[in-house]
Amino acid sequence: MVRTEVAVVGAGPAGLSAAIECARAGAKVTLIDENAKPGGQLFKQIHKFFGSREHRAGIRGIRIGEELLAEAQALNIDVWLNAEVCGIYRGSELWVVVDHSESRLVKADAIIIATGATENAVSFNGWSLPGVMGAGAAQTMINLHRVLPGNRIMMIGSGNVGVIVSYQLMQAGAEVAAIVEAAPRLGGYGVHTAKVRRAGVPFYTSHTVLEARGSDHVESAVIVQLDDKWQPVAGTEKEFDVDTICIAAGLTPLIELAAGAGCSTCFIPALGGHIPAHDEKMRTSLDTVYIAGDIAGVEEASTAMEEGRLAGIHAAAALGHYGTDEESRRSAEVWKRLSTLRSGPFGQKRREAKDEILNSRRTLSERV
Amino acid sequence: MKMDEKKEMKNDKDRLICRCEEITLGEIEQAIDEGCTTLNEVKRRTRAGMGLCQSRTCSKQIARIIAQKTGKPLSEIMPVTSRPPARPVKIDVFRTGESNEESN
Amino acid sequence: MKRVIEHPVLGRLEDAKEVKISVDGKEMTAREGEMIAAALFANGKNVFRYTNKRHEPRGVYCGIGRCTDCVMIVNGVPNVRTCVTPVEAGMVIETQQGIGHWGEEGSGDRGGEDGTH
Amino acid sequence: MKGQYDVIIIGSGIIGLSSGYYLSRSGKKVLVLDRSEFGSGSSGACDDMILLQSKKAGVTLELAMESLELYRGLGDELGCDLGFKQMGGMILIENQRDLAVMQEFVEQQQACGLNVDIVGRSEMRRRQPNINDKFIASTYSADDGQVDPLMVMKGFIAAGKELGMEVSYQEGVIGIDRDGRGDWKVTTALGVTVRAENLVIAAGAWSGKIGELLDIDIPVQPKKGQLLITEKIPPVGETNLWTASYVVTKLKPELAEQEEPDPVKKELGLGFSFTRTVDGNYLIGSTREHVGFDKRATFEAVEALSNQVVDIIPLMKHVHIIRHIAGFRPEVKDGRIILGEWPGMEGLFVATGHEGDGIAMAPITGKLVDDYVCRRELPKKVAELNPQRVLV
Repeated sequence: MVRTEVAVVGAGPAGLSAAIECARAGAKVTLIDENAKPGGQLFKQIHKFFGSREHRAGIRGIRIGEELLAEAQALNIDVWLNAEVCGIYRGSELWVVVDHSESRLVKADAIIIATGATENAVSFNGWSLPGVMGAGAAQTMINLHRVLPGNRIMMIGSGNVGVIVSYQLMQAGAEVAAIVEAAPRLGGYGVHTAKVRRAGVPFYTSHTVLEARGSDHVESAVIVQLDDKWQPVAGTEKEFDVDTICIAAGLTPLIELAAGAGCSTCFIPALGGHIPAHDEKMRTSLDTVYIAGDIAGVEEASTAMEEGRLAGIHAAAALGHYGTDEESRRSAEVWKRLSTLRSGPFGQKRREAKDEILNSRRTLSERV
Repeated sequence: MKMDEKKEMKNDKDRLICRCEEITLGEIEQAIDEGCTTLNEVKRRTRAGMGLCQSRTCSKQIARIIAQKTGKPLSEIMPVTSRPPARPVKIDVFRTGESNEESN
Repeated sequence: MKRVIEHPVLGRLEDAKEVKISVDGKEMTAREGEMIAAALFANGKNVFRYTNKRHEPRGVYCGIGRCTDCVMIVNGVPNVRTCVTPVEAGMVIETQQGIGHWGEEGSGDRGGEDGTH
Repeated sequence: MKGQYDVIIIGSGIIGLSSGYYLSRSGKKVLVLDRSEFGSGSSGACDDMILLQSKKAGVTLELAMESLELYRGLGDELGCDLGFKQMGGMILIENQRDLAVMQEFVEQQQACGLNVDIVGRSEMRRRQPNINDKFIASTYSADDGQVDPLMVMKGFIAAGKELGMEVSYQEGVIGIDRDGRGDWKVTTALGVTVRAENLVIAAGAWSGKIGELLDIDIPVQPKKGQLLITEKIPPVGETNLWTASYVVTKLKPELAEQEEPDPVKKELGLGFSFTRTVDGNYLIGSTREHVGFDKRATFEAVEALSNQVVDIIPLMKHVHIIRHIAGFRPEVKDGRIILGEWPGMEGLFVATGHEGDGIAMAPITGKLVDDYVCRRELPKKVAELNPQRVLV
């Protein structure tokens, strides 16, 4: 059995930031991640971030990941890789399996869960054929494993993930035959969308995928137009010769560890669905359990990092590493940056959704 | 035209929803018709979500199907009961752990 | 289905030790430590198993160890998630049929009567 | 769901549903109420065994044998597959002391008409080639079987509904009274009131809580059991398995007390059960804990259960656990079920206390509840199960 003060689950942008913040405050931190490399999605994000300068606009995700890692290393944070957290018991015990072969029990005074989000599935006839995969799977294959999963790709979904992964597939040498979007309008940020459009990729709005065809592997994909009631219009089917269909249908917060630990949840569609209820300190309904990043509502790497810092500051303070004044001061700084990030047309919606969660948490604690 | 539509409907019933247990849309809709209104119930009736991935891929789709068929808001369709392990775990992981402790 | 050797952002693929693995009895070359699924993709293999009920082909779906679609028999043990299991020299990998069977390393040859369909 | 019924059953686990089905078959208008969802209680958190061998010779064993007979024809009767199979069962014996206890036990069972024997090492290994060498002998009964509890429940519901049975979920009972005409008046948490001449409490481990609404003490305790579920794998042996120590501790708890030196295992009440479901998943049990209604899985249990199965069947070390569940056996101190009309309360029937045998005993229990409610003549032996005995 291993004792630590703060156990952080997930070494993506939120988890790394949380761990760094705790370690800076002087807490003993164990950072646990199931992947061989820390950084979470950052190491798949080879595109440049944008936003304000202080949020590292213009810097690629991989670069941010490297900086965070260097900082974590300098702070002597104990990082466990290839380590899957399989369960959380009694709000303080983590069952960790390392290298798929060795079980460890970790006892922590506080736990920060930063497990991120998982890709939504879309089902259609033939979607279980080899060659149909999540956009994230394709991204992992090209940017992490450096293997192309196919040569001619159809992307389902025109949100940021859809257009960014499409572009990255092209950078890796694949051809993107079409990007299909069920909504009448494209979903991604203009900058990313324009890049793909300039490269000559056709977009099909108000279209959906009807079927993946092939005997043992995808050989073609059939799409169909949707009317204003989202019903397929007969006779508008188009068949594309593709060997790969990627699904980019949005993300859902990965809450199973938190839910299994006993954290109450609330339902916020704008942030991806069921989310652990949490307060402005990122604390869940369990006093010792905090969350940060996409698990607390799907947003972006930059907000995930700020939320990680918040969780880190408050967890450290709860363990006595900061006095109340220090805690408030540090927390206020982060909140200021978070508010900037959540301003503007895209951020507004998320800020409202976040407020809804904070309110539901308040109701929750009043009830208890 | 009508025939074609029918054919498509039929095909749609055969569409897989739970990839692990190979449970179709038709089977899930039948369970809902028989009175299931929660993810846990659909799971226990059809085995959708009982496979190797433990509903991690299909549960959100099933929630949507329940909502569509019953009119229940998505907010009231709770996630399936979360139980450890969060990943498939080899049974002998504890033995390795033990021997490691001894050698430390 | 090929390796991304040159990349405009990530640069050239670093060299890695090459190892031999056996896939359905055929020898393939892999980069030591890469995920089995990546090695199979690089070698042009994309059907990893056939399902239990409908006997349909499956491959990689989520790529990060969650969906369990990419499982194969590895060194005689069924249901190994190939997208999160690193390659080792001499690994014996088989396309899994249904729930699979116990290989020699698994059990000393103890296949089940309904385990092979 | 409204108005007047012949029978209201509280609890839609396998016992409540079996009772509901047999009563509906007798022409009764039945309503089954459940406070939660389909399969949310112990019937959805247990193993799948119809284990005759673990039962002491006497009324329980005789009823279990009758229940098995009912299961044989039940799939056809209900018109659906119940996953019923008889692959046999074996209780592995590790030492001479356990062998002696089991020999005596088996002889009594044989006298009761059960098809069971003690087999030696070679037959044991032929049927179970993958078990640890330490076992010296085993029992074997070809009659032990299994069903899929969820499929049985689904079958009872489908067939019962054809006969007019109603099942209502999310209807926790919060009040029970008699109305002016002498009918039971049941109020649910949603504020609905329903009436019936007869009331059956089949709420498993929660039956005591229902009893409180009537000011009666139904002495069932929740005995928590934790189980591991594996991925689907090829069979590792021919039959389902238990170890004698599991049975011996049940028969002679005093022996177990002295034996278990590991305080964690002792606290968990660790025993061994091992069965392969019709779908190919193994269910690996189990613990016996008195911790109230705390349903959380514990780290101690997953560790102990995992190590135990690898010790008994080394091949299992390659297998993955995909789920760790817990449920509550309804336990009665004297080890017998509570079945019959509550003394002094006409029209109130109780069917609970099956501990780990609810699945095996479901058909016969339902049939007997039907006999009780319909005032048919009952076999003498069931008097031993009468609630009279648990009144203080």
